[in-house]
Amino acid sequence: MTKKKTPATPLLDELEKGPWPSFIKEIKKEADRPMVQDLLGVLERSYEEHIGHWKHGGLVGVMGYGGGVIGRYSDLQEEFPEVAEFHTYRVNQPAAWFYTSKALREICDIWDEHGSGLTNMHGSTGDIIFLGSKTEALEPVFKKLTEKGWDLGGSGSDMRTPSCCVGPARCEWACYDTLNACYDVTQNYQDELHRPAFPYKFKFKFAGCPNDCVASVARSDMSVIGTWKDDIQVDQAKVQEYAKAGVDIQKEVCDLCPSDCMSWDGKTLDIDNGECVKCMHCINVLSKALKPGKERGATILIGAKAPIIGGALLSAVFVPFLEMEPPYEDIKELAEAIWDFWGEHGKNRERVGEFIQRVGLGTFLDQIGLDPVPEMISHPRANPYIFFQDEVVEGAQ
Amino acid sequence: MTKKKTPATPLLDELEKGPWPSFIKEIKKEADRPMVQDLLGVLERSYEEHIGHWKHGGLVGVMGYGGGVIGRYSDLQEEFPEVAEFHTYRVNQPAAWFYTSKALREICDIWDEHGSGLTNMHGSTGDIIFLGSKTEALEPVFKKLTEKGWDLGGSGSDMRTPSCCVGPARCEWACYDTLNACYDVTQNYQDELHRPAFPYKFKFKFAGCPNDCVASVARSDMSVIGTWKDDIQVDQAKVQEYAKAGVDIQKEVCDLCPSDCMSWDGKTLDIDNGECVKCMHCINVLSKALKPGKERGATILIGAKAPIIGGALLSAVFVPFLEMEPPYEDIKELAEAIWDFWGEHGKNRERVGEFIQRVGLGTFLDQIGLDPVPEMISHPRANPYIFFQDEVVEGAQ
Amino acid sequence: MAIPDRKTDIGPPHYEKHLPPIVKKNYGKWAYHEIPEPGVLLHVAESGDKLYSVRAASPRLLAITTIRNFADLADKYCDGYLRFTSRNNVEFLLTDQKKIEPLKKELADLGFPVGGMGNAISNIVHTQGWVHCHSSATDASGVVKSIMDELYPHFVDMKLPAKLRIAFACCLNMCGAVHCSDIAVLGVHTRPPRIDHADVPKVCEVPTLVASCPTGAIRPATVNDKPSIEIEDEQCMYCGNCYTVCPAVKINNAKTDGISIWVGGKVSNARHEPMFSKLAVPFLPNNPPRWPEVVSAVKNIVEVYAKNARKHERMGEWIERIGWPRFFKLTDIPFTRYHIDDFTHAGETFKRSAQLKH
Amino acid sequence: MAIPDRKTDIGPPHYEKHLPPIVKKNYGKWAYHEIPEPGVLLHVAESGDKLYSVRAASPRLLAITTIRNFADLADKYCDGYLRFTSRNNVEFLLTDQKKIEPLKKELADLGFPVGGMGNAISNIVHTQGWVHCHSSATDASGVVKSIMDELYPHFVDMKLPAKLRIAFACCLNMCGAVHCSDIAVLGVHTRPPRIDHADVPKVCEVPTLVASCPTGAIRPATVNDKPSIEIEDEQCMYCGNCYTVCPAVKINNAKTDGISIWVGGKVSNARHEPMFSKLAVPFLPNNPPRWPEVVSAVKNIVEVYAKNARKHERMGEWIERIGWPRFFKLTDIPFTRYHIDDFTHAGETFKRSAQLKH
Ligand code: SRM
Ligand code: SRM
Ligand code: SRM
Ligand code: SRM
Ligand code: SF4
Ligand code: SF4
Ligand code: SF4
Ligand code: SF4
Ligand code: SF4
Ligand code: SF4
Ligand code: SF4
Ligand code: SF4
Repeated sequence: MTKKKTPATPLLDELEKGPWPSFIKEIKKEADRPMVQDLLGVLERSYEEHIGHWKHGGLVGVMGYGGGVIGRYSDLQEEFPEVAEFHTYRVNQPAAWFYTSKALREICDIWDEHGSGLTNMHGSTGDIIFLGSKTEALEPVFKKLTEKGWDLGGSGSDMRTPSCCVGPARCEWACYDTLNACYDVTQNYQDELHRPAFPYKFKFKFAGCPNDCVASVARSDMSVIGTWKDDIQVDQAKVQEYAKAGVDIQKEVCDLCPSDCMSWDGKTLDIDNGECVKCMHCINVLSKALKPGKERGATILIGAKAPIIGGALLSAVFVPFLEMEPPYEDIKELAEAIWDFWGEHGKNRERVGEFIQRVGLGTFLDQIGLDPVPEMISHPRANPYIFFQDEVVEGAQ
Repeated sequence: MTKKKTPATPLLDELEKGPWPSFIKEIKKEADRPMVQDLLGVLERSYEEHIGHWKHGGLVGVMGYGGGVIGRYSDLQEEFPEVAEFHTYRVNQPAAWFYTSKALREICDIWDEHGSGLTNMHGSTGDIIFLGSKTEALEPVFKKLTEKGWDLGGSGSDMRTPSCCVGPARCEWACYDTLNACYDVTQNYQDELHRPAFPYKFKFKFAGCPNDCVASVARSDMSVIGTWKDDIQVDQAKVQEYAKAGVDIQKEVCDLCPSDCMSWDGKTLDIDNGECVKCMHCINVLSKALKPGKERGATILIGAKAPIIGGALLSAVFVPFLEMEPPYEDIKELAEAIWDFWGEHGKNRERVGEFIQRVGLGTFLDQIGLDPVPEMISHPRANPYIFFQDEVVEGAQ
Repeated sequence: MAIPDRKTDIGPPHYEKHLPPIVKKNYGKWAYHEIPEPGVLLHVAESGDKLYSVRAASPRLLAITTIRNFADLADKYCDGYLRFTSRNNVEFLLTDQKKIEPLKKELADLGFPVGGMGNAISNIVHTQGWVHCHSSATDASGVVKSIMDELYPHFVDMKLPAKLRIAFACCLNMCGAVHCSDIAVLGVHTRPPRIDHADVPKVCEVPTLVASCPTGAIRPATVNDKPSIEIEDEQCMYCGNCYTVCPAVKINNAKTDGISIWVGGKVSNARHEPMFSKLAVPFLPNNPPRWPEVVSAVKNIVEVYAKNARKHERMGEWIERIGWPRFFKLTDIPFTRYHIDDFTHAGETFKRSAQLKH
Repeated sequence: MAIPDRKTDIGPPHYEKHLPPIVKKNYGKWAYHEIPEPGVLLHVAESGDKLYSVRAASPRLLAITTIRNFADLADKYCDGYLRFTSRNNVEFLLTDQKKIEPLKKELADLGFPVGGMGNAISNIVHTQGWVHCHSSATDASGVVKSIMDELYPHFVDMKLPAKLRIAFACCLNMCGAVHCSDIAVLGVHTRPPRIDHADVPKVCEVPTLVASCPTGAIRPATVNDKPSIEIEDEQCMYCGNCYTVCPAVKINNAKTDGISIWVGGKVSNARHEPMFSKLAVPFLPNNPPRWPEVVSAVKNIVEVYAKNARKHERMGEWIERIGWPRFFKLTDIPFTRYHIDDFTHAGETFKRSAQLKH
């Protein structure tokens, strides 16, 4: 490689100051590479001009895959030829982002050899992002990755890389095995992950309990959120210890319970479990004394997405409670039923959450083969514009 | 009048039984009139066939007015010629529906002479409804009514008959004079009431306090709901009397306060008035001890309506607090500004609540000349689809 | 625009002419009220004056004979003063406590029970039905009478957790505050309108008609060489708006019209903000003269509410506390696809959280 | 479809290969946790085993040099095991409590502070910005760095009423859970795109382009005898969706792109159901390299929240309790027409009740 000179970056240099770790320092750590020098040049230019200098161009990727690589080109190619092509890979992370130092070094070595040496750990969907690759490097990197046991994640209108919270690996509240479910689903749908064939993207996220530490309810088409059915496990002695240690049980716990189902007489914390909505708050505050119940599983919610195009959506309840045992047949059946129906009738760039709103949840359930239950709604319809089916009205012709 | 025979009405007769006052008995009280006999005949037929037998036809009314009469025709004219024409008048009720026996008899006498002798006391908008008039009777009835000091109310795309709660006439909570405001507005807009010139109907309702005993928030385009600004007046001694008499102040009052701004130590009821949302609950329960504050006025809300066409709406806050002194200039200015803008740009059959949603509340406020305040919304927008105006962004071209 | 020789635009009589002297004297100066017994409201003025209002039920559809009876009673018991309420009851305004009982007796003899106050079921706000309206999917007064005969004990008593407001409308136009009632009983059409193609060109404007449909189900079409319309049945949700603008498009249907029931609305600002009523029972048949299915469905909801709600809790507040799944369980009403909104803001009604009772 | 001679569709490595022995042993059998000090999480297993997680800040954009540093630290202090979090922090997984301090020291020397736990501000979830994305209305990492330098004390401490999650996205595509964050910082375009009419026929399909616009602002048009489009400026709200489907329609604008701030969202089900963030500040200019207006606006909101919210109250819960009018008053943020929704469900955001503080 020809050694270029790192450009002067007075504006960017400002961002090396201050206590928070600096991405400019990070970039400069790899600034012996011409590509990174040009990146700094382009970026400094953006800081001067208040505008980005990237554009999309033709689709690029690795053979046989439709997803996993985002093509990116500079619009200042003459000046900064080394970033004329500056694509990213999405490398599928291990579930819950656990790494051995060895694995990390493997990845670094591959990227050292072929790319910018810059990454995102991690992308917002969860992938390891290799930031800045020329088109010619795509295949070699892919080959080395798979040789070492790594594969690409999703992009485009495919199943996107599933992700999950740390769950049973390190959290006492996990109501199912998030890592296993995430891994299993990812492996099971390799074709859907790598070869876009849906109307638009489809994301899975697995959270072990209603705290939802992967924000699944906000950003996955299928949100799998752990929960339980039976009574919260209470160790009254430990509750008293909290009280003695200064926790105001009434104010900090009972008064904040959204279903107002707890009472505390100074000695015993009483929970009306039939009314509990499994919000986690009391368990969060009294972590040593309280635990989710023993009959565990997950609530399946569908349809979260960012605003484009009809406005952002949170996921909505689809199956109030599902047992979560490998091989997760129920989840897979549901997902496949959705993909079938949405795949056939969804419009281009229509997320499943928008699709459901367009066709109506009632119709959607019919097609998927689920019965409507009141848990799916925050309240029944207020408008009287009901589409009646023939069988409802006796005597209908 | 030729005396016809009252038809056999075995089905309707069933509805003469039971403890609740019977409308069939009422109809039969006037059954010496052929028109009423035919009404019973038509109605029995409907009960047999499970379908109504009325149709709309040409517009009918009194000279010079476009509203106040609803034209109605039977679709069984051959069989029931006396109800071939069966129109209703809407006679503008006195504010808060107070009557002297003399006034009631005046009305009855006019209706006795020219119509079915049947009424609704009152129609859902508030009018006295004369039920069942032939076309030829419209003018004479109108003449007699006005001679006695009565006039018609609204119908069609006009200002509809305003109505109000009993307010200061009999209620200790009235925060302004609902009867006076209602009367004043009605008189001031006689032309708007009688001669439809709006895109669609426009209803006023005046409620003296947030209890809203005329359901103004649900069914008026302009809802004027009394409220106050300063502290709730509390007579602590009387609060204690309630407590002694068995009212659980904590549970029945403090715990149900929507802004959670009350506390009760067994002796003093403490209200954090700055947080109070003027819901009336505490005052309702402790009526002898609590009263609205002294700085009184009204909240003006806009846009309630039934579902046709875009779905039902409740009124939305337009002016959080307005003093309500005669001659109510502010209310009138607001109403007229609304009528101007909506009158010019509203679509046919588009209520003002729908119109605001179509043009955007921001634009609407601009046109009316009101500043946006956060009291108008339950929360700011969550979607990022903002229409920016040029002045906001410095340097905009 | 006034026409000579007739008075016009005089407006209603001034309310002051109709106010009893005690009201005039204490106007705006009432101190407090009590409900000494069901149907009797006592207002005490700052002056110490006492006004007793005796509230009698009314079928709303009143014969002038009855109105004259009321006038006579008013003369006899309260110097000729009375009023009607916003829910169509009649109120006699007495200053002499001793006259209450005799008045109640006479009212009872005439068939007009007193009540509807405090934590009770007051009169059902309602509409025209088969008595007068062309759009109605059912009768109004008949259904109301049938329901109130059954709920009568809740009118004359005050044993409910809170006020319970029932409203009735005979079609989706909802003439009344039906959409915000504790219980709303609503006539519904359930089939697309039938088109009288011969009449369309005579009585309607096709573009207006096309524009009237909120779901865009109506398209212009030429039938028998004449301009008419066609309706895409699958897109029609039977709102009847096309019928309102064009009588040749007939929405009424003897076989398939019926009644739906909605719950949990309110309009007062007390405690909870005003709320819409939500669908409880999508469809019950028209079964005159007594609509037994409707009556028992309403009664069931009232009784379950009465048994389970806390003091001061309106229907909607109670349901919000226990949650809709529990409401359907307790009332034993089947939950169906019709309960799930599929109109413009449908998505806003989906449960977008894992907060659930299992 | 797999191509011979290359491995494909093998998926990610099995997570078990990456789990430290203590995790494997106690998998699913953790008893409770504590936060003994900021940035250090102690998980105690039912077996009694103790796992210390030390959480270090990360700029997310990491050089392989740094990742190798982390690998070295992991080898030195925790047998080579570490993980990243869902907010892009890095966590070292220790079994030996005594190693915490030396590790923290080495991290500090490398420039990676520990914290972000408990009632703190954790890492800002963010996106590409000018480093990589074509749609961005602003830079991502630069704004994030500027904000976190200022809010740093809230990362290393745990003195807030509750967790405070900040997210950043550089355009309306919102790559991240930006729309449900306590504070969301969002790049916005504020002018309609400019059309490169020469390029349109080359790189885009006109019908797709027309269909891409949510407000219907795009219409097909013939420009210089070639098929292109025109944009009705008044209908455009700068979402950039047209640009996503057609690069010839340029949304980026150096002069008018900028930043908006949104508040009160959350995703956890704890106490309050998940909520969207709502608009607080509609527009602030792009002012690199330090975006002082944005930094001080965010800081102001954080400080007002920190001072006024009750314990356990997330931003949105606090605002819901005090009401939006009070929020605008306390933060001194002007309320404008832009705060009022005017998109599809706008009417659902109007205040439809008289419950107000005056
Ligand atoms: C790399 C990443 C941001 C990051 O810095 O982390 C990213 C980057 C892009 N996203 Fe994203 N999205 C990324 C996670 C997300 C997320 C978060 C998530 O998945 O949890 C969302 C919100 C959740 C969701 O799916 O709705 C997200 C919502 C979008 C959208 C809007 C989708 C919508 O339905 O509203 C678009 C627009 C589109 O699809 O055309 C988009 C489009 C894009 C594109 C491909 C831009 C485009 O127009 O083609 C960006 C490429 C940037 C670049 O140059 O590298 N990206 N995008 C994230 C993926 C990394 C990874 O694989 O781990
Ligand atoms: C008589 C009355 C019902 C009653 O029995 O009391 C009534 C009767 C009719 N209403 Fe109404 N409305 C009556 C109060 C209401 C109310 C309640 C109110 O005013 O407080 C509403 C709901 C509030 C509102 O305004 O939205 C109401 C909402 C409608 C609607 C739907 C309007 C909408 O914007 O959604 C229509 C349909 C229309 O305007 O075409 C409507 C249309 C009608 C028509 C004129 C039917 C039509 O299609 O032409 C009915 C004539 C019935 C007849 O044959 O007599 N009526 N209508 C009420 C008027 C009496 C009076 O003047 O006192
Ligand atoms: C007479 C009347 C006003 C009028 O101008 O005609 C009236 C009169 C009174 N109302 Fe009302 N309300 C009247 C219709 C209403 C309505 C409108 C409606 O029902 O359509 C409402 C709103 C109902 C709703 O939210 O759906 C209404 C909501 C209230 C409330 C709030 C109840 C609640 O907790 O939600 C109170 C306070 C209370 O009862 O403690 C109240 C209280 C009162 C008081 C106690 C006010 C007073 O001090 O005089 C009056 C006697 C109440 C009673 O009957 O128990 N009034 N009241 C109306 C009687 C109708 C009837 O015949 O039954
Ligand atoms: C490590 C991580 C999961 C992972 O797989 O990476 C994690 C780990 C824990 N979370 Fe979390 N949460 C993590 C992201 C989240 C997210 C997602 C996000 O921020 O995007 C949420 C949802 C945030 C929201 O609502 O907007 C989240 C909402 C919670 C909550 C609920 C907080 C609340 O009151 O709303 C708890 C309970 C608590 O803290 O008491 C919780 C509690 C915990 C506990 C105590 C669980 C446990 O027993 O191990 C862990 C340490 C918490 C801490 O850092 O204070 N975790 N947690 C994530 C750390 C991110 C970071 O680097 O800061
Ligand atoms: S979502 Fe629940 S199980 Fe998963 S890490 Fe968070 S608190 Fe633990
Ligand atoms: S989990 Fe939530 S709803 Fe259930 S008892 Fe605890 S605080 Fe209440
Ligand atoms: S609205 Fe208020 S002022 Fe009017 S009657 Fe009802 S309680 Fe009294
Ligand atoms: S009026 Fe309502 S909000 Fe105000 S203190 Fe009384 S109960 Fe609370
Ligand atoms: S609700 Fe419908 S049918 Fe009943 S009176 Fe009103 S418009 Fe007529
Ligand atoms: S009934 Fe309503 S939905 Fe059906 S065609 Fe007529 S206007 Fe359209
Ligand atoms: S938020 Fe927009 S600009 Fe930023 S990475 Fe995502 S698509 Fe690109
Ligand atoms: S930026 Fe959005 S609103 Fe504007 S023209 Fe493009 S797609 Fe339409």
